[in-house]
Amino acid sequence: MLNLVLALLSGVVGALIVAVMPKVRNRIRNLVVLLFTILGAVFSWRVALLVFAGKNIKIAGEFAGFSWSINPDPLGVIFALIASSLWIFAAVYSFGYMEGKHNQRTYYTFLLLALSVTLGVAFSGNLVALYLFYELLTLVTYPLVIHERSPEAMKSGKKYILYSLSGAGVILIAIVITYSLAGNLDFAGNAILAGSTGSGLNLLLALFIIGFGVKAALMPLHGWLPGAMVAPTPISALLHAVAVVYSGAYGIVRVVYSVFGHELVRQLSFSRIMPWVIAFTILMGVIIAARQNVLKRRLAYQTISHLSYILLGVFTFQPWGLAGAIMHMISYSTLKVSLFFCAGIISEQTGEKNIDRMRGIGWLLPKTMVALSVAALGMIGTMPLNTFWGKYYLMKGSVEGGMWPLAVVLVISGIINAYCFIPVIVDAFRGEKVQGDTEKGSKVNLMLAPTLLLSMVSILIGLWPGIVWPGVEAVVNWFF
Amino acid sequence: MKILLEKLIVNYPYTIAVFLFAIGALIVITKSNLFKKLIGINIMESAIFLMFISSGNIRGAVEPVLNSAHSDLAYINPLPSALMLTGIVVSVSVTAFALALIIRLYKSYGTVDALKIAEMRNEVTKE
Amino acid sequence: MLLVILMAIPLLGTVALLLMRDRFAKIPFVITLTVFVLGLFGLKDVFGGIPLTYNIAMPGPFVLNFQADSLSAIFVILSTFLWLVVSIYSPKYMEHEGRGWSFQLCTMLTLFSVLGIFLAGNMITMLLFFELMTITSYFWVIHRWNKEAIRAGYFYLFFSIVGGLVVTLGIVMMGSATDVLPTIGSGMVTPLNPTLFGWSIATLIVGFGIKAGMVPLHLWLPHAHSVAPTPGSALLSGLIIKIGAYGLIRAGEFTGWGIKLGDSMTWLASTLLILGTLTMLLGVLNALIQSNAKKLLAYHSVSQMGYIILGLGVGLYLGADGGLGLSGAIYHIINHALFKVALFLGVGVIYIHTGETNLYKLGGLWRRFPVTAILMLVAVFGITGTPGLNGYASKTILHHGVSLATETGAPWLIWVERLFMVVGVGTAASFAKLYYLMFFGKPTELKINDEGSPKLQIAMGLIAVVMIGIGTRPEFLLNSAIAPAVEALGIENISTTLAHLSFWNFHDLSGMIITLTLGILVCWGGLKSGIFHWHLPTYMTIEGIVKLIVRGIAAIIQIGLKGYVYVVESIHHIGEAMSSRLCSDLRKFDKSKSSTVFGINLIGITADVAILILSLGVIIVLYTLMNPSLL
Amino acid sequence: MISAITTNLPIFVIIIPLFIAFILPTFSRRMKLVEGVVISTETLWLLGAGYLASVVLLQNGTPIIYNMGGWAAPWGIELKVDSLGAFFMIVVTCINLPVALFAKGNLTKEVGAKERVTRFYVLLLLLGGAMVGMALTNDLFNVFVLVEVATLSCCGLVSANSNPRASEAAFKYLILATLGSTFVLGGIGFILNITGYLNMGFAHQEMVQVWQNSPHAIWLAMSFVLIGFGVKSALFPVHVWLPDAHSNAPTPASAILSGLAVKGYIICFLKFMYTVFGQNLMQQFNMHKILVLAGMIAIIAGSLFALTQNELKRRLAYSTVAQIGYLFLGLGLMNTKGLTGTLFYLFSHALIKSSLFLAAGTMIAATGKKKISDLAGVGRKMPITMGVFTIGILGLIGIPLFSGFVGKWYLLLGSLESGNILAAIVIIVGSVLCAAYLLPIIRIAYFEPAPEKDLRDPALPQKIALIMLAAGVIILGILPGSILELASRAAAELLMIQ
Repeated sequence: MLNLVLALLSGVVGALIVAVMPKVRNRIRNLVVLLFTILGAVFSWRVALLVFAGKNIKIAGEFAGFSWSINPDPLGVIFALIASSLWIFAAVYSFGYMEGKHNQRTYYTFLLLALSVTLGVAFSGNLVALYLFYELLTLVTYPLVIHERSPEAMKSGKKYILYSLSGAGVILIAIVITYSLAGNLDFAGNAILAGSTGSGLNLLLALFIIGFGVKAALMPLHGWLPGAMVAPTPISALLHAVAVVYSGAYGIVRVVYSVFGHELVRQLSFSRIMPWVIAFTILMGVIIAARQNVLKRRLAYQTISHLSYILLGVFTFQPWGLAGAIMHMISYSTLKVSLFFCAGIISEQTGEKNIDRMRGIGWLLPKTMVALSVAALGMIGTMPLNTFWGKYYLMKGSVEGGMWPLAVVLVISGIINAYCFIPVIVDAFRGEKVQGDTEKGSKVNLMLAPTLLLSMVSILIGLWPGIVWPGVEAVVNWFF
Repeated sequence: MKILLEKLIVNYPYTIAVFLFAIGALIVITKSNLFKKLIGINIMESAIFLMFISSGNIRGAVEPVLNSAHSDLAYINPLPSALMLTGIVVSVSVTAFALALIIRLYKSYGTVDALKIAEMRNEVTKE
Repeated sequence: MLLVILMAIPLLGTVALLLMRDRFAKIPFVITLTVFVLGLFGLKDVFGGIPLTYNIAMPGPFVLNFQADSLSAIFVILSTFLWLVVSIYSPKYMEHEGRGWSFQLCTMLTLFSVLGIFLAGNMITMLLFFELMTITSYFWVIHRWNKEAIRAGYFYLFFSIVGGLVVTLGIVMMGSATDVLPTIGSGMVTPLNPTLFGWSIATLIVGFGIKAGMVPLHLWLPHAHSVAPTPGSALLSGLIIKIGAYGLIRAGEFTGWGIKLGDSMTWLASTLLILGTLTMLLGVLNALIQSNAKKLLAYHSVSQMGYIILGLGVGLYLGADGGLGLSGAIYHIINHALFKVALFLGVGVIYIHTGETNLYKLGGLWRRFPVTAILMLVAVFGITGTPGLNGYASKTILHHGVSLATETGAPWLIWVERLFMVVGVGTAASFAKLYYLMFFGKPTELKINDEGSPKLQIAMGLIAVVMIGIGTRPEFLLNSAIAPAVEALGIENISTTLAHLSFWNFHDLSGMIITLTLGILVCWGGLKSGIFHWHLPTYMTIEGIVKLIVRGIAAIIQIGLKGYVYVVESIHHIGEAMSSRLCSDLRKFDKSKSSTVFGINLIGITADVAILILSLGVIIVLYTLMNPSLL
Repeated sequence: MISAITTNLPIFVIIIPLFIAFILPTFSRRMKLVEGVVISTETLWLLGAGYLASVVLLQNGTPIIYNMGGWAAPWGIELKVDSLGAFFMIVVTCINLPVALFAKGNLTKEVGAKERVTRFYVLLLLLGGAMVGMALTNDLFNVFVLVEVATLSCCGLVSANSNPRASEAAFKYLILATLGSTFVLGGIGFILNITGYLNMGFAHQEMVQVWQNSPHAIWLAMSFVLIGFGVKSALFPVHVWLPDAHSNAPTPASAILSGLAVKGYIICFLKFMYTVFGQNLMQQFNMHKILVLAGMIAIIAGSLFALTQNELKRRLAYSTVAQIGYLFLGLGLMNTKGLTGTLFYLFSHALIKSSLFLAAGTMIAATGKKKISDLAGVGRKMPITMGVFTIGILGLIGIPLFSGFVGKWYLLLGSLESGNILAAIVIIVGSVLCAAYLLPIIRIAYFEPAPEKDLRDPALPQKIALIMLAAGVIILGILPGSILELASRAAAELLMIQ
């Protein structure tokens, strides 16, 4: 209980401290940021351990007649762990990346706030709390999206917030309908709508999925995501590859498994449309990605594709599929963040954003490009990396659910991913070897350290998925 | 058609009220002079008053006064008339207030023509 | 435990290399020798029929599982032997090529992953090392860092990764079809869902086929194998592509050689047969027209892989009677590994001295390099299947297998047998060409340097000895290693089948001699007529067709994307136009209030009153529409 | 003494503000005294209203009936403090106090002369008294008179500014509002003709029995009432006076106009519809459908109009038009949840809109510019003002934890209960549009470079007023408790009348 509260509060408290701190104290501020992100992670881990040990931690209350509850279950805990742990990496990376940039105070304040809100999304125990934090997440991350303050950033920010709020609005309708159908919004116990019947459920499911699909960047609701990449790289990495978009995917997992229950969703005809949408998103996302020349945009479209992997796992309604989804959630996050970090280092150190001009850049930034290669292989889903396991169980889930075309879609997506990334890696080491000090200095070190560490973590999990497996297993057992 | 016409003629106070109302509305709409607009409003209000009062009236009935000579006859309902007294007071106060406003507008624009005021205002905004 | 130690040694070598960057020359030799000796003696007992297993217990879904049955043992010993040979050869060669240290580094790592593949106890462990091997051997391919190398490397990496993905899919499907993922070496499995199982095998065949250079998935192979430094090419061609064959054998093992495939999947064996034949044929035809020695050898790798796939196809086709095809395939794997390495090494020797691999620029070198010439001759005889050398033995068994299939199977199989002979002729012709152009013919005008070292010849000699050994006593290897392996793979009656087999009968010998003679004649005719310079127009080659298909798909995707983008954008535009129109209209409505309707000037409050009365009218109309009964 | 006060409290809450309003001009020279009197009156008023509301709440729905002059209905005029009345009384007093506080020491700049300030207070108290009267009275004609009082006070408030545009807006407002009153009067006339009663309860009982005799007259009465109050409360197609009036009035006036004035007429309309005609008749004449439709149109159109505005106050004014749509939509839902939603949303919007207008006025006064694009960087220089503004915006969009969310939630529940998915969708679309036209203000104020100009938060009373309103928004969003209870009880009572 205390751990839970502390985990949720650490970000807020940190943000308050950062907000009132005088502007000049950059170094001290960085320490404070680091301290509070670590605190957030530590407390999330403690919550996680308790939850996995079978404890039911619950804070509940009421506001305005709505009973909200914060009641982490394994799924939420996994999301919280991913987010809070990666937050540390992003914070450290930011220290390097943001050095000498403007508006640092705003940046760190909202970074810390976003941590709390994300943890709130993860830990929320009923739809009211989930909706609340989901809405707040949009508002809290908005200043981070428009951090550059350029007209382009402003435009993207507008798009981001309108998409997100529209999505949240749709969710609100869906929640109201759910409430009037079931009179209960708690995730604990049986699925909220288990046992209901009626054709309206299809509409309800559609509303939920459209609502959360905005953040999960389900095509054709993905429009905000590529634009949101104007944010500073740590933000693109952390929020638009992980925290924010995961909150959408997480919401859909919740809807399918906690609100409807997979037995019910399986019977709904709408759930037969979803695999098509998901397959379309997976393929289209990566195909569009392959055509992008700006590295970050390519990564963004790829994010769209990969987020649908998670949804694919969800909509197989198989234990293995869900395991795959969770596994992919875990593993994809580490690699995508490291990929974005690499892109950030490249653009910071050489000013290069376009892929076709990155020829030979590997000689200047060897460590970065090695990390990028590792992450790129991960995107493809090759073996020694953790994403393999996600993909493997996703395929297993789809085949066992009788949806083998989805497995083929995953393979094709892997192939196009390879087409996307292998030239980047190969070209990076083209041409003459150049010596330079592009990869030296404390700024780069601060950026490189989390990047490389993430690559190592990915490889470690890839070689020994048993590290994260108990968590995945706990989620699957929770719902099946 | 005949019945309708008959109804209109029999209930002529109402018909007149409707006519008055329409005339008032027409004035408010078509005239650009603010005073005329105000008069239009007053005409419309009068139409309503007429309607009220005539609804209280019973043809052939007498005023509701105690110990009257015609106590065997039906009384006119005094309530609408009483109410309309208040109504007229209200209407007067509105008129007074509107007139005050017109004076202020005249002071600032030098005209009481809504058209010209609008033009002048638009010019000011454009600058 | 032994298995892990075997694998740990190359890793140790890697560490040693990293530590001693300046004095690394001896390390590979020491390491490979240790591995070889340890492997040879350690795995000897496996042929007795008791496999070794070792699990590294890791909690979680994935257990690193190792096993060594006789098939694994064959492959392990073969690969360590080849690595040993190459480690003798490569230090000298790499002095010429440059960047020896990094080459040795990936050689060590590749050995590690290759051992991992062969010793893997379950499919996922195998996949792990399979992917590792892809990455480490990628550095062989791009060793020269030039444009060609990087392009070839790109294709190599791309295809290998795609292969890995397809294999993953196959594993997944198999896991689903059999409930529990089968462990390697456990023999046939009983699937719950035979159709799915069959498709999983098909998927695995495609996946491993990419690695094995099976037509039409071979496109990456000739490029990758020819640009690598020669020791690398030798190992790539000699061993790495055999990993594909190894995978195919394992896949076949799971099906119990076709027994467990559902009735709907019987076409799989025939398809494999046809693909094997096509691979043979296309490989050899392409090889004939090559002028680059390394490319020629690389295409021959494709062709020889065709033999192996054909053998496996026969095995799958005949099921329990397919032992001949299977043992022929395994035998040919060993033999091809030996002579292909020897050939590459030989070409490498010439390359060191002349700096050239184009055959038409070489010639008359036998005087300068008699030892090399003789050793090369041995290797050439080997690959062409000359009696007395190892190629003869395996090709004969394969031929027997194919004949058996022809006798019992469908009528079209006769064409497979005929093409088998044609390929033999083609092989002979192309190697006659290679040997003639290299060592005889017009003496070369190139400057020849004296950078040689006896180590190069020693390495080749080692192989030649083994080749001759096998060639003269083909039954020894067959009975001591291959038969147990095939038996372990689930074909029980192999010993009896092999007991009836005799290599030295008139029919086979004469067939081979005729083939060779024909080959030499074709070569002579070809060189005279210049037909070897003739290239198919691009659109008729497999490359061309594949390119065309890929372009077509790309174009379709392009069109689709353009359409999608167009639709999205036009929706966006229309929306934007509409909303801006709406905005300006609304603004107009709000700001300027002067317009004329029915001759009445609507200004300011006039308009407002009009709206008021109008809306009353609208409400009344609405109401009457809703309640027609009241009218 | 105390019992005399408590028993007569229903009339006091109406009379005392009116009375104070009339004596204020006698000491109009002494500004401090005027302000002190007004604020203390407002405070006492709030206490009185709170007392009455708690009594009503504790009595479990039995209304307090007060007969003026001791004459019982239908002959006398009856004041009826039921849950609805108590609720609206709370709304009026809760908004009036901060607005009066805000005006303290601040208004002279805006309206010019000192006497005018006093007049402003007079009008403020008159408006408040009339509003409370409208909510409490049970007599139709009384409603008309009080509506007229309120209307005239509103016009006066608009024209408190000396600039000609304000006069023009006031004139426009006056003409239209008088037209509206005329319609209302016509409607009352019809009702009187049909039933012969002016007491709402008696009129209703009569009407239920005799309506079949003259359906056309009843329909005309209904539509006259609708159009009359529609004009006054700025329902979409007849909202045209609102943006001019609200954007040209002095800041506290626009706050009270947008926050309170339009709501009073809605409460009157509610009483006419539910207590005089009754829900059966409404259904009979499809009034509920018209209301929902009008509400939906108002939400969308008002939001679209707001989107196109460049001036801060005009945008807020159009936003009011959209929010009025929500209230009418809720009225048409004809179920407890919808009505509760309407009432609660009414309160929440009153708080939010007045805080928004006050904050906006402060910023406009500080920067001297009316355009939204001129607000760049204000958020950093005036943290409290902009903070309140932000809270208001979040509340208006309907972010949970702010009061707007609760209201919208009930409206959504209500519209789903009546099976009207379209209405639910429109409600959500309305909030998204609301975000679209309000969030850019936040963006500009916080994230664009600040001007060099010296900007500062206003003085203490203004700060307190702003914070009071913002606190109200948050408190209602988190602990709506008895207010929600009162609203839902009022809704239930209204629906009990057949």
